[in-house]
Amino acid sequence: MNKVVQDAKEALLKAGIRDGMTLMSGGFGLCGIPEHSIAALVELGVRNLTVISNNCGVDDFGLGLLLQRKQICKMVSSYVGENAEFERQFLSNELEVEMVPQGTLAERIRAGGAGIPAFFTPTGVGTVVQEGKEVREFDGRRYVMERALRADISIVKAAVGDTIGNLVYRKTARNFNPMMAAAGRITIAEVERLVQPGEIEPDHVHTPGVYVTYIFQGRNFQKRIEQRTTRPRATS
Amino acid sequence: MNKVVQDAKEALLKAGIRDGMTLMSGGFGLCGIPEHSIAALVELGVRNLTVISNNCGVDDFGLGLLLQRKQICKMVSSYVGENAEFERQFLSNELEVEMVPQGTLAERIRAGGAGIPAFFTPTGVGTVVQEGKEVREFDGRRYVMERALRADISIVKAAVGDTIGNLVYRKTARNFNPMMAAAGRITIAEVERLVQPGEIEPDHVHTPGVYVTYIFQGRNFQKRIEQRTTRPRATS
Amino acid sequence: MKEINPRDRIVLRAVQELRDGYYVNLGIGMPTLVANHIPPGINIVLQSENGLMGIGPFPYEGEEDPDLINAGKQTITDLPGSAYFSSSESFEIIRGGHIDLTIMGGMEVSQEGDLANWMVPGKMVKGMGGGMDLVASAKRVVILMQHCDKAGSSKVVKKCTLPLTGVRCVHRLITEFAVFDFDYSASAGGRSVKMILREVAPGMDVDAVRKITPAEFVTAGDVTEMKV
Amino acid sequence: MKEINPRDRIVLRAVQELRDGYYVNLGIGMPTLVANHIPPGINIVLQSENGLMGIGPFPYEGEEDPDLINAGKQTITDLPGSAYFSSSESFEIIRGGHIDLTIMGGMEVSQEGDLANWMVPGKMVKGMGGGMDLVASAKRVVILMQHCDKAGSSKVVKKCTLPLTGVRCVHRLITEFAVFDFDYSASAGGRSVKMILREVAPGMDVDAVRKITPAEFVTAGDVTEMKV
Repeated sequence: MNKVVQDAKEALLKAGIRDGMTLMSGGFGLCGIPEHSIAALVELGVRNLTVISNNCGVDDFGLGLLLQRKQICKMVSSYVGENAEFERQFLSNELEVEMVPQGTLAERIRAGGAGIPAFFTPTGVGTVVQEGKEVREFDGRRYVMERALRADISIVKAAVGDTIGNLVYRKTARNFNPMMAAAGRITIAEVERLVQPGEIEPDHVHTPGVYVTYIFQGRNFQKRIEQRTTRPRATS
Repeated sequence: MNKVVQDAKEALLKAGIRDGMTLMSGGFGLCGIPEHSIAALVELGVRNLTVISNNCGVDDFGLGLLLQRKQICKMVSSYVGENAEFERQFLSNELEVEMVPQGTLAERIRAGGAGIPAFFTPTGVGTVVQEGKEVREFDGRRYVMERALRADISIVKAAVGDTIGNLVYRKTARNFNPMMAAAGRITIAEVERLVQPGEIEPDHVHTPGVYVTYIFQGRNFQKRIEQRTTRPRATS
Repeated sequence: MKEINPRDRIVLRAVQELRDGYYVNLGIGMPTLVANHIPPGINIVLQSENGLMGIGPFPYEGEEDPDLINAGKQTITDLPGSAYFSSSESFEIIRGGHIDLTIMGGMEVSQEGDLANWMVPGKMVKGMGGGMDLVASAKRVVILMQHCDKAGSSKVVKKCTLPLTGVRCVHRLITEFAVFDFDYSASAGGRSVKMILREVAPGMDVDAVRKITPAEFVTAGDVTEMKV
Repeated sequence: MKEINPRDRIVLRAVQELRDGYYVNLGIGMPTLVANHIPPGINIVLQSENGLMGIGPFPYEGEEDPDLINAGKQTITDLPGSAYFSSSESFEIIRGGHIDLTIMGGMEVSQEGDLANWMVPGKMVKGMGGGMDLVASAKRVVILMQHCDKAGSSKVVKKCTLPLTGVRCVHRLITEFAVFDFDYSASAGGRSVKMILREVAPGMDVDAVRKITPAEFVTAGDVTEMKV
C-alpha cells in the first residue's frame, strides 16, 4: 500500500487526469483549498473540466487560476461572488454554472461518497432550485429530491496526513474536504505535514485513509487570506 | 446555558420522560452504552417504550434490564442475538421487533438528525427489507427508499464532555452515539469525565454541544465486556 | 430622543430577539452587527456555516489565521467550548432544526412570509450560499431590511417579484418602521398566512405603516412602540 | 497430501483472495479465521463495521479494553494508522463502495448469485446486522460455506429457499469442493446470471461437482485444482 507521491503533478498523472473530467475541489473561499493540486492542473493544461467546489477562488488564486486559462467549462457551486473573470465568462456564456444551496451541495457530495443516490431536503422548495425536480410531501411538509454528486478525481487539503491516507484538518479549513475525499473515485490529498502511521491519534482522524488514493506533502503553502479583519489591541 | 445535571434521573425527569415515548440508546453490544440512563429508566419504571438501538443488551445488563421489567414494547435494531429474555418475549409476541440492516439503521438515524426525511439505499433490495417500500432505479441500479428515524429522547454515552455539551468518544465506543445525539428531540449525554469549556480541543469534538440538552458525569461505570478474547503472551 | 439611523434602529431592535442559550446564525451585513450588541446575561453561541460553532471576535492584528474564517470569508477567532466540523455536519445542524434563530437580510418580504434575498434578475448571480438552507430549517427566521428601496418603493410586498429564497419561511420582519410577525397556523386549512403588525417606530402609527406598505397585514392586540 | 478438514480448506483457499492494499471486511465464523493466515508481503486493512479501520490482534490478557471491540463483540486491539469513526461513517465507507472485499459465510447461494445467510424461518430471528449492507455494496463479495448441510443436501442451489440477504450479489463462492464465479455482465440484457466453475478440490472433477450441486453452472476455459 503505497499512497505517497512526490507532488501534485505525479498524483494527477497517476490518477489519469484528462480533458473533460469532473473534479471536486475542497475549500471554502480560499480557506483549506488544495492549492498545489490546482497549480498542477494549471501546469498540465487539462481543459473542459467540470469543477464542483463551493466557491471559485479569486482572480489570481485558487480555482480562479483555472478560470483565467479557460480550463473550466462548468462550475457547480453555492457562491461565486469574488471573481471578476468568473462574471465575465458567465455573462458571455463561456462558462456553465449550476448554483446549488450550500447545504444541499454538501449533502449531495456526502451522498455521493456514501452510496446514497438521492435524498429529500426541504431546502429550495418553492424556489428555482426545485425546477425539474421531484417534490414530495412527507408528514405534511414538502421536500425536493436531490441527486448525489461524484467526481472522477477529488483534490483535497489537510493539515496533517499519514502515509496511508488518514487526514486531520485544522479549524474551518475542514469545510468540504471530508465529503469530497469520500466522493472522488480517485482522491488526492495534499497535506502541510506528512507523518508515519501511528503519529495521528486514531480517535482524531477526520478522514479515514480508505478514501485517499494518493497523498503528498505540499511545500510553501500560500494560504492566502481573502478578508483580513482584525480588532485593535487594547492600549495600556 | 446550563446543561449540567446531577444524574440520569434528573435529566430524564427534566426531559419529561413518560410512558409510550420513543427512545434512542447509543452503543454497540455493551460498548459505549449509556448505562446510567438505562439504570434510571429502570428506576423510574416508565413503560411501553419504543427503543431504537443497534442491539438490546444482555439478560442482566444494558437494555436487557428494561426488557426484564417489560418496559419495552418495541425494538428497532439490527441484531439482537445475545438475550434469552428478548427471544422469549419476541416469540410470545409480547415484544414487537423491527429489524433494520445496520447501515440503514445508522443512516436513518443520521437522516433524522440532519433534516432528511427519506433517502435511497441499495441495501436490502430484493429481500424482505424492501417489503412495503418504494423501490426505484437510479442509473440502472435499484434502490429502496428508507425513512428517517427520530426520538423523543436520545440517551448517549461519551468518554469526555464539557459543560456546554461538546462530546468526545473513545475508540469503538463511538458507534451509534453521534447520530443518536443529533436525532433526539432531547438528548441526554452521560460522560466519564465532565470538563470545562476550553478543555476539549475544538478540532477533536465528535458531537458539537448544539445537539446535547443535558449532560452529567456518571459514577462507577461498569463498562462490561461481552466477549473477552485475548492472545497468549510470548513466554520468554 | 436622540436621532438614530434606520440601520442602527433595525440592528438594535434585532438584538432583542436573542434569548439566553440560543444557537444563532447571523447573515452577512446588518445581521452580523447584532453580535456587537449582545446584552449582558445573554449567552448565545454563534454558528459559522463553513464549520464552526462558537464564533469569537475578530483576531488582534498579526494574529489572523488563514485556517479560521467565517462564512463571509473574514478572519475570526474561536472561543473556549467552540467546535469545528465539516460543511455537511454544519448543514446537518441547520437542516435538522438545531439552530434556534437565524437573522438575515432581505430584498423583499411578502405578506405570505415569502423571502427574496439572493438574486436580482439581469444582474450577476453570485449564488444563494447557505441562505436557502437556513430559512427552510432554522427554528426561527428573523429578517432585517429597510422598509423601502432607494427609489422609495416598499420592499414589504403583496407578492415577491424577485426570485425566492424560501416560501412561507419568515417568522418576523424588522424594518426601521415596524415589526411584523407571520402566523402560519391557519395556512394549512387553505386560508392564507396571517401577517401581523406588532410594533411601530416612534412617531409612526398603524395607518402610517399601511401607507408605506403594499402588503396586507392585520393587527392582533396592542401595537406597541419599537424600543431600541 | 496431508488430510485437511473442509473448513480449513475453505479458509486457506479464501486467503488467496486477498490482494495487497485491500480494505477488507471479514464476517463472523470462517471468514474471521482468514485473518490468521495473511501471507507475508500482503498488507490489508481490516474494517470492523462498528467503527474501526485497522483491526489488530486480540489483546494480551489483562489488556482488554471495553471501549474496543469488533463487530462480533470480541475485545480486539488497533494498529498504528488505525482510525475510529461512527457507525454512520462506517457504513458510508461500505455503502459508498470503498470496501474492496468482503468475505462472508453463507447458508445458501443460488445459481443467480443470490445469498441467504441471516435467518431460518421458524427459528429466532437475530437480525441481519451489517451483512445486507456489505453484500449490496462491497466491490467484491466472496462467500465461504460448506457445500452441503449436515443432512447432506447441497447449499449451492437453483433458487434460495431461505430469506435472502442480497440478490445477484455474490462474486465468488468457495466451498471445500469447488470455487465458482458469477458473471453478471450478461444479466442486464435479460439473460440470466452465468455461474462458472473455476476450481475443483483435489480428487474432484467437474462431473463430481455436478453430482452434488443442483445449481446449474458452466465451465469457461480450464477448471483448475484448488490449491491450499
